[in-house]
Amino acid sequence: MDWHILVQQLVNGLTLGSIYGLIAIGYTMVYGIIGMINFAHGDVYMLSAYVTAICLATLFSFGVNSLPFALLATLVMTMVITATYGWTIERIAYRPLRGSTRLAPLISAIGVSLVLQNGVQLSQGAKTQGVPSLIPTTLRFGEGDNFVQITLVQVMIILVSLSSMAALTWLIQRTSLGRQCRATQQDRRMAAILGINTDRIISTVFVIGAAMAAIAGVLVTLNYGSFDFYIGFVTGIKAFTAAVLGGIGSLPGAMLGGLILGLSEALFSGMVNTDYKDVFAFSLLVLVLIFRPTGLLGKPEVEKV
Amino acid sequence: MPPAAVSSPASRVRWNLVFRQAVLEAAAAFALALLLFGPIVGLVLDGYQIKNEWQRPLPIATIIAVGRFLVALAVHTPTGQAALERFNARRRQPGVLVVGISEGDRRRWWLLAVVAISLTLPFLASKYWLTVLIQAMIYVLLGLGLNIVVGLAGLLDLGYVAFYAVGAYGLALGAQYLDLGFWSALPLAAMLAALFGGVLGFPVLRMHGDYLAIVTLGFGEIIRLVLNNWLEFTGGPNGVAAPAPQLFGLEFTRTARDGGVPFHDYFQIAYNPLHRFIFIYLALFLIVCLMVGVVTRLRNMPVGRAWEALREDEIACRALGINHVLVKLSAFMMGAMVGGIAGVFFATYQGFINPTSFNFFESALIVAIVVLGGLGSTTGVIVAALVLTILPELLRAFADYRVFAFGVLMVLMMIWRPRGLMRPRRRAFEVKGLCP
Amino acid sequence: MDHPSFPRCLLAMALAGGLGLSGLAGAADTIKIGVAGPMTGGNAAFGEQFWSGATRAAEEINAAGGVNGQTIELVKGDDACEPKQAVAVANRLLDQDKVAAVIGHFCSSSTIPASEVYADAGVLVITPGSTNPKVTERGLPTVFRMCGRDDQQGPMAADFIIHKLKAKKIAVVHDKDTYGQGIADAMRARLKELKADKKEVLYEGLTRGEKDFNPLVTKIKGTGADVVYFGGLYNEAGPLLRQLRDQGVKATFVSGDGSLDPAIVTAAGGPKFVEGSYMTSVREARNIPAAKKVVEKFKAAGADPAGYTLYAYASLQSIAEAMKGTQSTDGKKLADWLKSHAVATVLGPKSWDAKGDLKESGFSIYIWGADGNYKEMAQK
Amino acid sequence: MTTDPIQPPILEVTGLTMRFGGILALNDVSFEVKRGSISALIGPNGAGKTTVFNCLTGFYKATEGRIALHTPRTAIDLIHILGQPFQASDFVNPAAFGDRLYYKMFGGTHRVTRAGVARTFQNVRLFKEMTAIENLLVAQHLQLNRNMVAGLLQTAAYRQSERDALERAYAWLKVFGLGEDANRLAGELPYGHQRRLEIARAMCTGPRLLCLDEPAAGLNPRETEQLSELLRQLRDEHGVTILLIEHDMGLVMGLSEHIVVLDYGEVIADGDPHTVAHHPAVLAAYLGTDAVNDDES
Repeated sequence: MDWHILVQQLVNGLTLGSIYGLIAIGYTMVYGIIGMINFAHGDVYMLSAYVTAICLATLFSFGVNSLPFALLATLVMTMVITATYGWTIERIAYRPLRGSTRLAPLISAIGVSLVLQNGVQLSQGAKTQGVPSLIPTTLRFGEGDNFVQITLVQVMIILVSLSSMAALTWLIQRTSLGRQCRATQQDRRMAAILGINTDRIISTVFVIGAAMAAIAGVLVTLNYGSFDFYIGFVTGIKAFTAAVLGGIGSLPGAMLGGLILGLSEALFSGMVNTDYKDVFAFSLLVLVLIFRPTGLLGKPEVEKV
Repeated sequence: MPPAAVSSPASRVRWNLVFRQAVLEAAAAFALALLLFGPIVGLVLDGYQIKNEWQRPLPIATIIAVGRFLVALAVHTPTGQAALERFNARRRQPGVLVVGISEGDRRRWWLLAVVAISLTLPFLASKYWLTVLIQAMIYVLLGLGLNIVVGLAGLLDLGYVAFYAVGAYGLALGAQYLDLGFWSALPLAAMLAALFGGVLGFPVLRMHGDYLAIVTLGFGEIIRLVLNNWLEFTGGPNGVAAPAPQLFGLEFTRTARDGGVPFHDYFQIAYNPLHRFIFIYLALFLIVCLMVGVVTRLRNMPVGRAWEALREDEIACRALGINHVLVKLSAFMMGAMVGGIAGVFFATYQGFINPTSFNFFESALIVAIVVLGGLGSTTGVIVAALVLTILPELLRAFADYRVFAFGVLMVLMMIWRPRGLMRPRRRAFEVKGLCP
Repeated sequence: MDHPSFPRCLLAMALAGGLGLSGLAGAADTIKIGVAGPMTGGNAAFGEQFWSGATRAAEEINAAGGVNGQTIELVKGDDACEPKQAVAVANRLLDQDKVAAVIGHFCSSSTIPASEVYADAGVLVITPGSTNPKVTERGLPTVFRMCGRDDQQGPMAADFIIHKLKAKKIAVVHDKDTYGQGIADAMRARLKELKADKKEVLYEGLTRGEKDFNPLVTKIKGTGADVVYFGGLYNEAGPLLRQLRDQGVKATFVSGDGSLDPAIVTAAGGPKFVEGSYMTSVREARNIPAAKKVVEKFKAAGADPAGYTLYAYASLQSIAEAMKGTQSTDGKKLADWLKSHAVATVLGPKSWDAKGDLKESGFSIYIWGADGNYKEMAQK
Repeated sequence: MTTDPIQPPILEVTGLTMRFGGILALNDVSFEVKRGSISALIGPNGAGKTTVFNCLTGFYKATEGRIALHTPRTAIDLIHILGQPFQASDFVNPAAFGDRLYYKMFGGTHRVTRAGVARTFQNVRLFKEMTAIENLLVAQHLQLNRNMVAGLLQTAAYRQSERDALERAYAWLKVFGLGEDANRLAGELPYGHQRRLEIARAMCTGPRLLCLDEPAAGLNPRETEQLSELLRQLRDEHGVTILLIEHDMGLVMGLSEHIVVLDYGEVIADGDPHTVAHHPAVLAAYLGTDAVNDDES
């Protein structure tokens, strides 16, 4: 493989991986705090893509000309609305189930996922939607036929996801809210005894997860330009895989898992075969878990006897 | 509002407070609903433009606000409070019920009645409802199989559909390449599925809880993708035809296809496409009955007890000398085998299979059956399987809102009965002179 | 088994049985026709197109006096493109709704098992969108299609790529689905006949429902292909095209009728991405004088007759014509009539061969312009 | 009770060392448990008592050391049967490789129990949603007819095996005074009963050595008294050797014949109750709260 192809594939892998990582955060944080696989998270991401397009179109229809302003406003609006969805879903479908069997919220989540998908289909129609290519700038490196061409949005994806990750890590490690989150994650009952409003913390985690998915939604919509009500499913499963690969419950693990998954998909489909890239991704997951049963950055489970 | 309570001044003050509270909550709900539904429902994308449909979210938000208001008031009335209390009390019930030994007689009559109804139903139902019943029976079988893995052994398997696929493709490909018929493929496909379960299970069953879930999910996807991609062998997305069942060489077709004699010719009756489905239904019913019997016995056998013990506490099991990996593996293989049998029936009933029938949603649906059934309750699984397969068909009346309503009902059912429709039951033991 | 469940169990079964028996026929002055397709799930867009086309056609026909003095009533059937649901919905349409004919099923994998059910009951079915040869190759007398076959448009594309575009390196991409892989394989088969299979530099499948095809695009770039042939639908074709251009791949994009849809412009993110792409499709409805009025009516109602909308429209027209021609709703008679008569549909005159395939599929090649519209290429 | 001097001790622990990452939890722990004795393992909180137990019963793989269980016929290396990582020498010695592969695939904690070591847990670990009697039936898993075909067909041999198991279970319930609770869910029993049920369950595996992790924790004085009676009875009538971890010094001093004291992962004293109670290192370890005072409380 030529160097320029390899570099191009690495960029592809990194952008895809960053997106997986951002969405994986929602899975990993929710899992960490209440031990539940939130299958509706992929659809929250799908929702954010719609909100992005709606916000952009509304802003343009009001005659907003400044692109940076429009993008920023869209990002904020999307994060707010998607986070509200995250909060509401937790409040309605998961909180009443707290304290029952571990699997009850899982089934509820599947129900929520159906509701979101079909709700969006009913209100927005089933056809593929899109936004125009707003930032057409591409960066080109190299001469003649041997060049690497990257869109500015791809660069943005990598930068924005890394900085969101950094901000989130800071939030979790350094702030009081983060401490409360970590305490709740370690021992929910003890945290409640110490006066932490654990219900609020759990809600916050859903809000953060949804907000991260919203960032991913905005970036993806800008980059690929099209989406439909079904995109949450495929991406959701991949992001969840990424979360587990990195060690579910671990924030850096989610990002690492996302990047590894993205890179391995890109490199496998580049060097071997695109048909089997998902088979490869899942096999990679199985292999990693056989040799590291708690994922790459997951804390090794010490059996409490 | 309770008319009697309003009379005294103290209660009037209280009701004022309650009322104000309710209004505030309703306003908050209205604002929230507007934020949630405003953009998604009210602004419809049309190319790169927006169609403004504000008339849609407003009624939704209003309904939500009014509902919130009424609920906020209702929980302060005596009846509302009693209802809330009942609702919560039911949710607090312990999970398991120990039943006495004398229950048997009454149950026998129920059992007889159900068997009688199940046997007459196919002769009364139209073809559509007959196919729905067959479909439901297949899910009963799947539910029973997964119940062994999830409900009894406590292993969350999100890729159960893989074994279903192995069974279905076992029949279809077995017929295509090895010239197997339905009845010879049935045991072979079941064994093949069990073998798959063993091979997949052995390396991963040491994993804990949800890691196992994601690995099985991965396996499910891998099998589906391979079935889809391996065009030369499986036909890929084009699918494969599966043979119809035969009764001692009699075919249920209008004219003989595979060199047999058509059923209706042999018995000198008019051809009726229903015959084939009635036959599948009866065969399936037989297998389901057999499976219920097997599962009931298994639960009271050492291996079944070990499964449940493993679900309760794996560490304690190991301390009792039980090889947890092998016991898990036996549950996994047993479940896989049942899944394989269900797959064979699915393939023969459809006559044609392709990988889209074996996607992740299918696995999720089967897990939902087991959880809704009450994790471990055989009756519960049967009821849940019937509910979750017949419900979507009943909901076809809602046309476009069918799947949406199904999702809503799934959430509501979980909130209503988080521990499932049925409480699992345990048998009491009797030993001479000791039992009270 | 434990007893308290049985009331519930009985209830469910009684309900099932009761409803099964209650499926009595509706009023005699309507003819029910089923419209089956994916109304939910990942392919719901196509189900919507079926429904919109069929409803418009039914309105027109009913406004013009209906069929044999009866009005047409449409019944929607959702199969979510899943064989299991397709069989269930087929049985439901027949038993519950007593439909006289069916327009339907989009995915070939749904059409194939469902058509067995219709054929068994002797009910006419016309699929507006299943292009897989198997649909009509099984000798079922009442199964028809309103679209071409994969093995008709694929070869046409191959001829075009070799003779007109004079391609040197061809990358073939499909979507691993019946339709997409079907036309891609048919195209390849023709390449082989033309002794041009050496020119194929890549043959791979992408996953439907994904939006990121960058790794595949980079791979195409690495092969230096000058033509990319895509077998699939516009949902994937749009992002694929955009990513090709974003990475600076200038290869000519050629695809089939599944991608020839105005929505591809939205899916790609602007007309500049689709400009200069070629797609094979049946004679474009909008250019047929008969269709112009219909298209305008759609537009006036705020709907876009995209994709398979007009195919569904034409299917219902054909069914209605056959019913008028035979004065009957018997599937066998209707089928015989359709096989021996031509029908003037919105898509032009159509007639069918003994298998139920269109005699003349009338494929031609379209090119996308810079304005986001496409036009038919002059033949020869 | 004196033990036969010719008989080897039932359990021989030599140089047991356990590291968790960088933390040295056990350092060169060695002691013996005499056959038919009641021995105790004591020490301040965090001294490593439960870690020793977990090593003995196969839940932890000791970093170094040897644990030998002497059965009447052979000595079993309890670490070996857990399955150990492959070593370079294994790849030239097929027999050793096969042995290790076998134990890696099929070895594990359960093997230790099968060798004759049963245990209870500090925080009771019952099968809460199963009845008391079923808890005991599970414990007899290995002694039962586990042939699936026989079970599904309910053959005579199978039914006999089940009847025997049931009777054995009832017999044990009676020994522990739990006959009335037979058909109640284990999770719904009073705490004291749960403790006893757990010991009964351990006895159902037919152990030679019974390891009890704080059996008296959470019991009231009367229940503790009953417990010590019961443990003596188990030793005397059922011939089992008992090793227990306990904080209740009254119970320990009154019951055990041999005491091992651990502190900071090391054995600081080892001997009969009297010697241990007056050992200066023990007094120092307990920092003022001397053992004799506890004895009186």
